[in-house]
This record gives sequence, structure tokens and C-alpha cells, in this order.
Amino acid sequence: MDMIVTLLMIFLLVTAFFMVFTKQTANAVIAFPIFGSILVVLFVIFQAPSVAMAEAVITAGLATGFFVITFNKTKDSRKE
Amino acid sequence: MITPGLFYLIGALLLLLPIREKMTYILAILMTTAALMMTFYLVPGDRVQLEFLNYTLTPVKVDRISKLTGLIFTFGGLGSVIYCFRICSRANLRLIFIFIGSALTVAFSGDLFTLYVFWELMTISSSFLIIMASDGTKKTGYYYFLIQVAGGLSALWGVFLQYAATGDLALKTIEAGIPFFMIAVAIKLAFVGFHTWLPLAYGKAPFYVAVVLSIYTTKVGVYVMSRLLPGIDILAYAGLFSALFGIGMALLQTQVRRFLSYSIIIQVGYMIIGISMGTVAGITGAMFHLVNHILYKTVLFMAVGVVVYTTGKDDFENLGIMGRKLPVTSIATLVAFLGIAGVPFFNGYMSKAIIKDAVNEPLLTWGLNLMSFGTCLLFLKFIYYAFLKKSTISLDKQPALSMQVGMGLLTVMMLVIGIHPVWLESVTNMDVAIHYFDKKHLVSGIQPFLWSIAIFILIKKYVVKNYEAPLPYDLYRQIAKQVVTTGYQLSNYHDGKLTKYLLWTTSTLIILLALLLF
Amino acid sequence: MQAAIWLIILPLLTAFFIGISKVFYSYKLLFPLVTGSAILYLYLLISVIDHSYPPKVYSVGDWGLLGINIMVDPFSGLLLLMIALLFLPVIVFSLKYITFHTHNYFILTYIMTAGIAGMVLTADLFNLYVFLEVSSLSSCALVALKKTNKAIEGTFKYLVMSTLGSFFILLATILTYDLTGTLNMAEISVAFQDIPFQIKSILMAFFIFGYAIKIGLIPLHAWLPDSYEESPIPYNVLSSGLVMKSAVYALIRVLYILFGFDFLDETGMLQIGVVWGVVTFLIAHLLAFQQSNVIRLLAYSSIAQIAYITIGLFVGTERGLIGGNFHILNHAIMKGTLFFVIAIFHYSLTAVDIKDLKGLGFRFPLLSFTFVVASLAIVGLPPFNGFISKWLIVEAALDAGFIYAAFSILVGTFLSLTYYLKVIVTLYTKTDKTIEMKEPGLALKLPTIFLGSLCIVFGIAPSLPLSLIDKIPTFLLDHEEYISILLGG
Amino acid sequence: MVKKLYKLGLVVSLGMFLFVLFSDIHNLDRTSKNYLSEHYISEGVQETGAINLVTSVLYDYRAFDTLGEATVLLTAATILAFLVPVTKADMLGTTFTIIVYQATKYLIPFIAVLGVYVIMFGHLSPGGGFVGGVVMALIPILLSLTYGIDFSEYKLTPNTKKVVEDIGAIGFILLGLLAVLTGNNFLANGQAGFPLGNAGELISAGLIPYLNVMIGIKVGAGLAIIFNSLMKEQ
Amino acid sequence: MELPFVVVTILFCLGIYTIITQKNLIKIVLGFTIVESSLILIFVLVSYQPGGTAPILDKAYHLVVDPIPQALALTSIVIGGSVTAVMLALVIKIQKRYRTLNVDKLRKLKG
Repeated sequence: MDMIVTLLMIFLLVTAFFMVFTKQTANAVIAFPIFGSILVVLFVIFQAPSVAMAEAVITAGLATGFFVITFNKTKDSRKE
Repeated sequence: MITPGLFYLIGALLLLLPIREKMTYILAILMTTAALMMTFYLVPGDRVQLEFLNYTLTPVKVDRISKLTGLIFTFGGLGSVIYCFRICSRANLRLIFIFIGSALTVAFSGDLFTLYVFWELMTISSSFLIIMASDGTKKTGYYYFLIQVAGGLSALWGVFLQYAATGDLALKTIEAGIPFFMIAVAIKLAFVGFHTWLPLAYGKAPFYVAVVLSIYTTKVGVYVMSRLLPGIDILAYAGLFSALFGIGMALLQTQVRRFLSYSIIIQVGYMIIGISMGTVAGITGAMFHLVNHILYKTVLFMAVGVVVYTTGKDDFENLGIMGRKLPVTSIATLVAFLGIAGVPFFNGYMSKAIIKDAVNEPLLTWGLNLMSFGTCLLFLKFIYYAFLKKSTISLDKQPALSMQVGMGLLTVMMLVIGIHPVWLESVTNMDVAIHYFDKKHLVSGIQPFLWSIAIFILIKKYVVKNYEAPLPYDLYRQIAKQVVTTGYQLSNYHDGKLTKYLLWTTSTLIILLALLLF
Repeated sequence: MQAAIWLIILPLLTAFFIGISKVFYSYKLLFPLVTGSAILYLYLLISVIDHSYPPKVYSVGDWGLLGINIMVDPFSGLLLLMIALLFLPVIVFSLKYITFHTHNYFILTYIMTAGIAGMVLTADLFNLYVFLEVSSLSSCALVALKKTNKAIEGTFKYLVMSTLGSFFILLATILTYDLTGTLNMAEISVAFQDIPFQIKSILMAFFIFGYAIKIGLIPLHAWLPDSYEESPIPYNVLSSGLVMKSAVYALIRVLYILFGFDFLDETGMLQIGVVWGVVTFLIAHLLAFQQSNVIRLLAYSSIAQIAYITIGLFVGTERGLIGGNFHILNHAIMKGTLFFVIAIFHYSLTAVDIKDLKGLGFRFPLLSFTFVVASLAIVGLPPFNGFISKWLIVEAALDAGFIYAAFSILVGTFLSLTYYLKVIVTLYTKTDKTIEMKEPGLALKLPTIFLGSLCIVFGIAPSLPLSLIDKIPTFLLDHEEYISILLGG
Repeated sequence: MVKKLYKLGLVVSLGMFLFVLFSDIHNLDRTSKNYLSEHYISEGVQETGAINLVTSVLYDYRAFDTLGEATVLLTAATILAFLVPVTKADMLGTTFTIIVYQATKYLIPFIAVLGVYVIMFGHLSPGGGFVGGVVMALIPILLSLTYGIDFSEYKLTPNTKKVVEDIGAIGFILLGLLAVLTGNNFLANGQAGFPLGNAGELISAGLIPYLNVMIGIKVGAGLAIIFNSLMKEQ
Repeated sequence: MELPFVVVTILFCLGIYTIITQKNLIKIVLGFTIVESSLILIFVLVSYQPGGTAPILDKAYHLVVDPIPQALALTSIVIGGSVTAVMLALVIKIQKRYRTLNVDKLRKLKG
């Protein structure tokens, strides 16, 4: 049981650091749902199903949608 | 038993009503005379207690000195209101009424809280009088308001220290926070280091404002000094130095109202010396000098006001009109000149004699003589320009009757005090055990006058020459510039960068955590 | 004591009904709905303030200590009094003043008021965080109402800073729950007795940091002038009058009830708070002098006045609390009048810079007189209410031994006079250009004159509000009294 | 470069403080103080009738928080509604193959069923008002993504969404006020005599399912407004 | 039980670091979501007791996880979600008006 938790935690950290320190924001926006879904899995392991569902739907689901829309709408100032 | 100041304040409120022009004159005169009668019937010793903010305040406390000041304030108020209520606009009249009302309430206040509140109210109304006058006086009004509030705040700090030390707010000689009260009084008295606002304010403000202000601003400072800081010896020497400084500066002035404001500083020097003797005689002498000074200084300001009103400018050359065209004003100016010069049988002599009598150190007596010699010299210059020098200034318009009536009132009172000084003592039953007209006083009164006439004839061309006034190096403007530049640098840090703001926030968080943990 | 819960529900219901009326009847229904609920709200506020003296507890959902409790005590009574004084004038004012997005403006104002009422009444830590979030998000929305470039930028900065603050408050709330197992303030402070010193001081630091951002003490104040500059001015009245004050209220509630006065003394937080306040208002006054835009000037002056309040409240003696609370009330009234007058000038001739105000003194004599009265009051000159509360704060600071704080408050009074006088002088300089202006209607003038007259009334007769304020320290300084009522309730 | 190091230093020291705090809390000897959660666990089902304790806390013990939180969502929806100009602007504007259009057409009823299930069974299984509402919001979002905003706007006009959202919020408060009518405090469920039914069945736990439905409607409409206005943002 | 709290601290500090240092607006909002997720992770860690079961009492249980922080976590997720939505809408508006995503170019409000 602990093995999975440590693995997921490390994976979580790796995704977070990748999201923050990549050059293009495209990679960051793509890495965001991965970050969200790892969190969902973690919450399920920690016996919090309703929090996991809410997290899955709102943060991993809708927030990613918002990020994608923002990223799409701010095309023409992405080079600098 | 209400303070006469209340009459003036109610008068100010009544003036808010939209009544016709005629009614305002009647109302003004009614209010002022009622206040005069009220002070006349005040019995020393009665007081009014009031609960406010869990302190017991005594807004009204009458004793001999405050009755004397109250009398002269109301009498001066009557004269000045009659002098200027036809000239000034209704808003200014309201402000004048608030100003005089709060000055009177300060005179009769029994505790430090009311004293401070109405001291600030005086500052507010007087500075708005200056600000609202015209576009030219905006900067002076701004400068005047700031310096006066600075004085008020140091008085407030003194009040706090006094309350912390003694636990009650009653008005008695101060134990704690003496330096702060000194600064406050010095600013109000236009002491030598803090005098920059006096010539500026009286020079630029319209003439009727200068008349009203000259009666009350510095005199309230003298009254408060006599109440709170009597008997501090070194102040006597400081007063002497400030008077001599006043003489020097007055000589250099070209504008008559600045000349008169510097002469106020000289006369205030007399009162400071009187008060800081600490003896009863000294204080009564100073108070009497206050009364006389109000009388002749206001008459001089009124005379200059008439000159400005009739010829539009108040340079020394314009004074020439007084001799030929304005009979009433010239008589009043002559009486006032003889009063200020301390010539016997005129009102100045009486109070100067008391002060000379009260002073015991040799240096101070020598100083007093020098001061009266200086004032006589200065005012000889004034009289020379007014009467002896021929001038070709024409008369634009006749002075209003009300101006002359106000001046006449005060001149009559001067003559009465000059001829019969004992009458003044009996009114406020403050008996001073000196008989005025014995040989010693007569000689000490007349001697500086004669000397000044002789010297004046000798060095006429130095005194009469028009020096251009030296560029006043103003310490306060330098300090203000420093403060503004620091403010400017600070505001440059806010250049809108969000990352900079967030950096500030996180550093405060870390500092806060560190402070709390270690 | 049903009225207490209605104070929070009524504004929410009105906001939602306005939302619906926007779609169907659009303009016909707005006016009666808004004014009707504002008057009803005023009536409710008065009835709750009346019996706020023996503090009452109202548990939401009849759950006693298991659920959320609402408590009305003199301190929240004071805040409710301020809501009562400011809310109706603002509504009456903005009915005439707001011409763009009127429906959204009223929806958001009502939600913000509900948030503030919720923060003031609740006795539950997480509920305090939720209502804090409600009021700051809706005030962010109100800042962005004009959708100009500056408004958008101001909103973004405001939202970033206030969310950062909220994160730290949320972090502290979670850890308090983890330590004590409950969220009811009374039980938490009982359980806090045996928590080690180090943990409690870190939690206190997070709480103080979170609320300090919302209050705007110096290094954390940068968002405040930006968010005031382009927002609708009646909102500024509510924001500087209520939003900042509810943050101060929440900070004092958390510090004095949860951590208790002696813990504050022990960690030396009182000294830090006073020093922080002194630094804040000195710098804020210096910055305010530099401003050319009147609204930014008033924003910086708000920061300085809130610093006076923090000094009053952090001095820790009973008189200090009374002075601080009285200054909370006074500042809301004075700043409200100033913003109303500027709003009228802005409404008539879009004048916002100081030099645009030239010559208005003669065109609007009564309004400029109110402006002068309010600015002299806020500077702290005697005949007005600002002086009384400053007197109490300085005296309390002196008694408690903070000599430097008391002296610097007087220096601050002098500095604040410099820039307020600058505005007054420009107001009364004559200018030749004719000012074309729309004469402001009664709906605009009445609230201004009402608040202006309050400045004078509270100055001359301070015993009116002080009778309510004197009862506050008993429930703050020794929090046992507050806890016994909350637990007993 | 110095600035970056300074910022790093700040964050690292913040991390140190947090770590000290967490380790202190961790090895603080935990005398089992949280009687509140013991009470919820032991009597929760009897008092509120809901199996899912999180929903019972959310919709009964601390229903006031949910009201506050629903207002936050409504404020966010209002902000986004008025930030968006009136002009229409379709986002992707890409035309998909026929498979996508047909798939969405057939998918929508299943999403609707899932959403209703999650809302209605809120007090029995994990999920509830919020999660079900978001699932319901997926339908208009899916439509505007595939068929474009004008079609989804045509189907569900912004005004109806606004009205539905407000009705949801008002419904929540009115349900709370039901208890006040019977003389109890606001949002009282068990105490106000609402039939709790026996736990585990669909129609049980008094007010909670209806509160769930109201929140579901509100969150669904709110997030639909948010998503569409973000797409129309210009 | 030490690792999760360490991870939470790292995530929290990483989020704060991104908010402070990043120039790109979207990255800043990303930082906010990271901080918010770490807070929710703390909620769940506080509620978790080793060996406890989920707070759905449909079957026999001997130790149940603490339901209150989970309820609060749910509320915080929704609040965090709506605040992120508002921030992103503002980011789009800023990009349209200022033609840039760089935070340092937002300099209209000064002094």
C-alpha cells in the first residue's frame, strides 16, 4: 500500500516541477490534467471518494478546459 | 452664565440664514454689544462644569485675568466688526464671528481640552479667512494653516503629557511637557524662530482680515502663556532677543502691513518679559500691555486699512494721503503713535511703566529701554511718511463711515486709559501699587522718546531709505522639500509591477514568522 | 433572535431575485425590489443591534455546538451599525449614479453585503473563510465593472493578492481543525490552551498575514490604490467603509478570541502590530501627498486611517479598544462622505484629477462645504468626530506605554493635513473656464449630506455611539465571557 | 540573478517554517480530542438519515457553508457573464467528421442519466449536488464544443441558464426557510420534523436530496454560463 | 506517514514560487492551482486515519475516516475552481487589451 503512495507522490512532484519549469506553456497546460488525475488517484487511496470525484470533475476536468480555452485565445502573444 | 464666545458662535450660525443686508448689520452689532455687556457682568470665580467623554471639563472659568482679556477681546471685536462688516462678504463675516467666538472661549476656558479644541477652531476659521480671500493668498493660507496646526499639535502633545503626568485636565501651570507648550506658544506669538507666518499672513491677507487677526492670534498666545508658563526666566531674555530681531527686520520692510506685523513681535517681546518675571505685578503689567497693544495696534492696522481701501496699495509712499485727505484717520494714528511710543498721558506708557517696575535685573531694564527707543524710532519713520513727506497720491474713494466709527471708538478708549489709568484697574479690580505720574516713571517714559527724535533727525536718510526686503530663508520650506522628495522616492517604488508587490508580500510573511518565532 | 440569520439571507435572496428580474421585467422591477429590500434590511439591522448587548447565539440548523453558530455581540453590533449607516445611502446613491451594468452592480453589491454580514456574525472559523471569499470575490467583480484597461488590471492584481491571502487563512484554518478537532471558535480557544507555543505562533502568523493583505498594511497595500482607481465610486464607499473593516473585525475576532489576550502579550504581537501600524500610516501619508488622482489619494488615506485603527486595537488596553472601534465607525462615515462628494463631481463633469476640481467650491457650495467638513474630520481637527477617536487612541497608546506611537499619530495628523489641504485649496481657486455640469439630483445629494452631518453630530455628541462601543472590550479582552456564552448557548 | 536567489531563499525559508509546523503537529501526542467527528460517525446516520457522511455534513450539519460556497459560484458566473461582450465568437470553428456529431448526439442522454443519478444518489453514494451539477453542465459544454456556440446558445439561451441558476439558489434558501416556518432555526433538517425515512433508501434523509437537486441545478447552469462566456470571451 | 506532509510542503512552496517568479500570466494562474491542490491534499491527509474506511456507512466498519475535512475540501475545490475561472477570464481580457501575457507589462496603474 505504501509503495503505491510513495510512487504516486514522487510522480506528482515530477509533474508539478515539469509544469512549472517548462519553457512553452503548451507543455504546462497538457501536464495539468496529469497532475489532476494523479491527485484523484491519491484521494481514492486515502479513502476520500467524494473529494476524489469533485477533484476529478472540477480541477482535472473543467479547470483544464478553462486553461485550454485561455491558451487557445491567447495565441498571438505566445512567442515572447 | 455663558461664555461671551457663545454669542459670537450663535451669531455666526444666525448669519447662515438668508436675511437681507440691513438685517445682518443689526444682527452683527446686536451680537457684539451683547457679548460686551455679558463680559462686563461676569463675576470672577463662577464656573460651568460639563461631562464629556468621561472627563469633567470646565468650559467656562472666570477670574480676574480672563475677565480683563475677555473685556478687551469683546471691545476689540466690537470695534473691528463695526470696522469691516460693510466691506467683507457674508461668508467672511461668518468666519470672523467663529474666529472671535473661539478666541473668547479660549480666553474663558477652564481646562486644557476646551482650550485645545477652540484653539484649533481659531486656526481653522482664520486660515479659511485667508484661503478664501483671493487667488494670491492660497499659498499663504496653506502655509499659515500648516504652521498653526503644527503649533496646535505640539500643544496637544503637551496636553497629553500633562494629562498622563497629573491625571486631570485642569488649567494650571504645567509640570510635564513644558517644551511642547513652549513651541506651541512660540508659534502663536510669532517668536523669533517661528515668526515667518506673521508678516506673510498679514502682508497678503485683505486688510480687514489683517485687522481682525492682529487682535486675536498673538494675544491668545500671550494669554495662554500667562496661564500655563509664567515665571520661566530664560524666556525673558529670549523675548528681549526676539524684540530686538523684530526691530531690525521692521526697519527693512517696504510694505507697511509687514512693518506693522514686525512691530507686533516687538510689543509681544514686552509681554513675554512681563510674564516670565513670574511676579503678580509682572503678569498684570503684561496683561495691561496686552490691552493697550490691542488698542493702538488695531487702530494702526485700521488706519493702514483705510489707506489701502482708499488708494489700493499699502506702500510707505501711499501713507502720505493720510496727512492731507483723511482727518479722522490721522488723528487716530497720532494718538496710536504716541501710545505705542510710551509717551506719558497716553495708554502705552501706563503698561510699560508697570513692566519696567516689575523687572529687576539690570540687563532687562536696559533692554526694555532699548526696545522702546527702537519702537519710537520705527514709528517716527511711519509718522514722517504719513505727515511730513509730501506725496502726490490721489484719493480713489472716500473711506466708509463704518470704518471711521470703528477707529474712533478705539481711539476714545485709548485716550481714556491714557489719561486715567486707574480707571482700567478699577474695572477689573486688579490694583497695581504704583502711582503712574511720579517723577521717576515720567522721566523713564519720556527719555527714550526724546532720544529717538534726536537720533531720527541725525540718521534720517538711513531710516527713510527703501531697503528691498531680504530674500527670507525659510527653514520650514526646506524641511517640507525634504519630506516631499522622500515621498516622491517612495511613490516611485510603486511602478505597477505585480511581481514586485508579491515579493514584498512574501518577504513580510517571512519577517513576520521570524519575528514571532525568534 | 431569528433576525440575525435574516441579515445574511435577505441580501442573497434580493441578489438572486434581481438576477431573475434582469431576464423578465428588466428595468421596471429593479427600483422597487432594490429600495424595498434595502429599507427592510435597515429595519432588520436596527432590530438586531438593539438587543446585541447581552450577546445572543443562534445555531444554524438547530445543531447547537455540532453545526455553525451565529453570535451577535457589541463588537459585531458596531459593524452592523456601520452597515446600517452606509448601505441605504449607497443604494439610494447608486440607483441614480450607476448607468452601466446596473443589474450586475446591484447583484454584486447585495452579495458583498451578505458576505460582510456573514463574516461579522459568524462564530465558526471555516464559515468565516467562506464568507471572506464571498465578499472579496464580489468586491473584485465590482472593481471590474467598468471593463476599462485600468479596471481589468486593477481587478487582476486585487484578485491575485487577496487569493494569496485567503490561501494562508485556509491553511491556518485546516491546521487549527487538525489540532483541535472542532471549528467552533469557543471550543477552539478552549482547546488552544494546551497547544505548544511554537505551533500557535506560526498559526497566528498565517492568520495575521492573510488578514493583513486584506486590510492593506504597508508592504501588502499595493493592490488597494490600483483597485480603487477605476472602480465605480459608490463601491469605493462600501469597500473602504465595510470590506476593509470586516477584515479588521475578523483579525481582531480571531486574535482576541482564539489566541486570547495573554498569548498575544506573550508573543509580543502587540508591539509588532503597533510598530507595523505606525510605519504604515507614516508611509501612506507621504505617498498620498504624491498623488494627482483624488481617488488614489483617498485610497492611500484609507490605508493610513486603517493603520490608526490597528494601532488602537493592538494597544491592548480597554481604552485602546474603545478608541479603535470608535475610529472604525468614524472612518467609515468620513470616507463615505468624501467618496460621495467626489462621485458627484465625477458624475457631473467626470472630474477625477485634483486640478479638474478647480473652482468647484463656488459652483457647488454645499457639497464643497461637506467635503471640507469631512476632510477636516478625517485629518482629526477638533470639532469633528475624527478628533475624538484619535484623542482616545493616542491617550490609550500613552497609557499603555507606546510613547513613540502616540507621538507619530500626531505627526501623521500633520502629514494628512498637507494633502487634504491641497485638495481644499484647489477646490476654492477661481477658474475662468465655465464648468458645464449636470445639477446633481436630490438622490445624490441626500446621502452625502446625511453622512456629512453625521461627522459633525458624532463630533459634538460622541456619547451616542460610545454607549454601544463601551461594551465591546468586556467581550474581547477576557474572552472567557464570550466563550461561556457561545458554549452555554 | 540576485533577485531570483532572494526569491528562492524566501520560498525555501517558508518551506522550512511549514516543515517545522507539520513535524510539530505530527509528533504532538494526539489525545483523541475530535469528539465532533466521533459524534458525526456514530449518530450521523440516525440524525440526518444520509449514508454518505460527507453529504450529511455538507447539506445538514454545515449547510450554511454550502450556501456561502454556492454564492461564490454564482458571483463567478456573474463576473464572467458581464465580462463578455454581446458579440458572438465561436471558438474552434473546426468542422468535425460525421462520427463526432453522431457520437455526441447519442452520448448526451447517457450523460444526462449519469448526472441525474449522481445528484439523486448524493446521500447514498459519493458525489452529490456539486459533482452531479458539473456532469449536467457537460451537456451544453459538449454541444458548444462540437456544434459551435450559436447552436448551443440556441438550444439553451444564456438567459434561461441565468434564470435556472437563480432558481436553484432561491430554491436552496426557500428549502432552508421551510424549517423556519415550523418554528425551528434556518436549514434545520432532522429537528424540524422532516421525515428522515429509513437510511439507505432513495427517499430518505429529509431535506438533503432536495438540497442536492437545487445545488445540482445551480452548479450545472453556473458552470455552463462560465464555460460559454469563456469561449465567447473577446 | 512523514512523506505526504513533505510532499505537501514542497508543492505549496513550489506554487508560491511560481506565483512570485513566473512572468507568464497563465503560469501564475497555474501556480495558484498548484497551491490550491496542495491545500486540498492537506485536507485529505488530515482526514485520513491509517486503516480507516471511506465515510459511506453502507457496510460494517470498525474505523471510519474523519468526514468533516472532506466536506470542507469539497467546498474549497469549488471555491478554488471558480476563482481560477475568474482569473483566467481576466487573463484573456488582459491579453486582448495589452497584447501581452508578460506580467511586467501591466504597468498602467502607477504611483
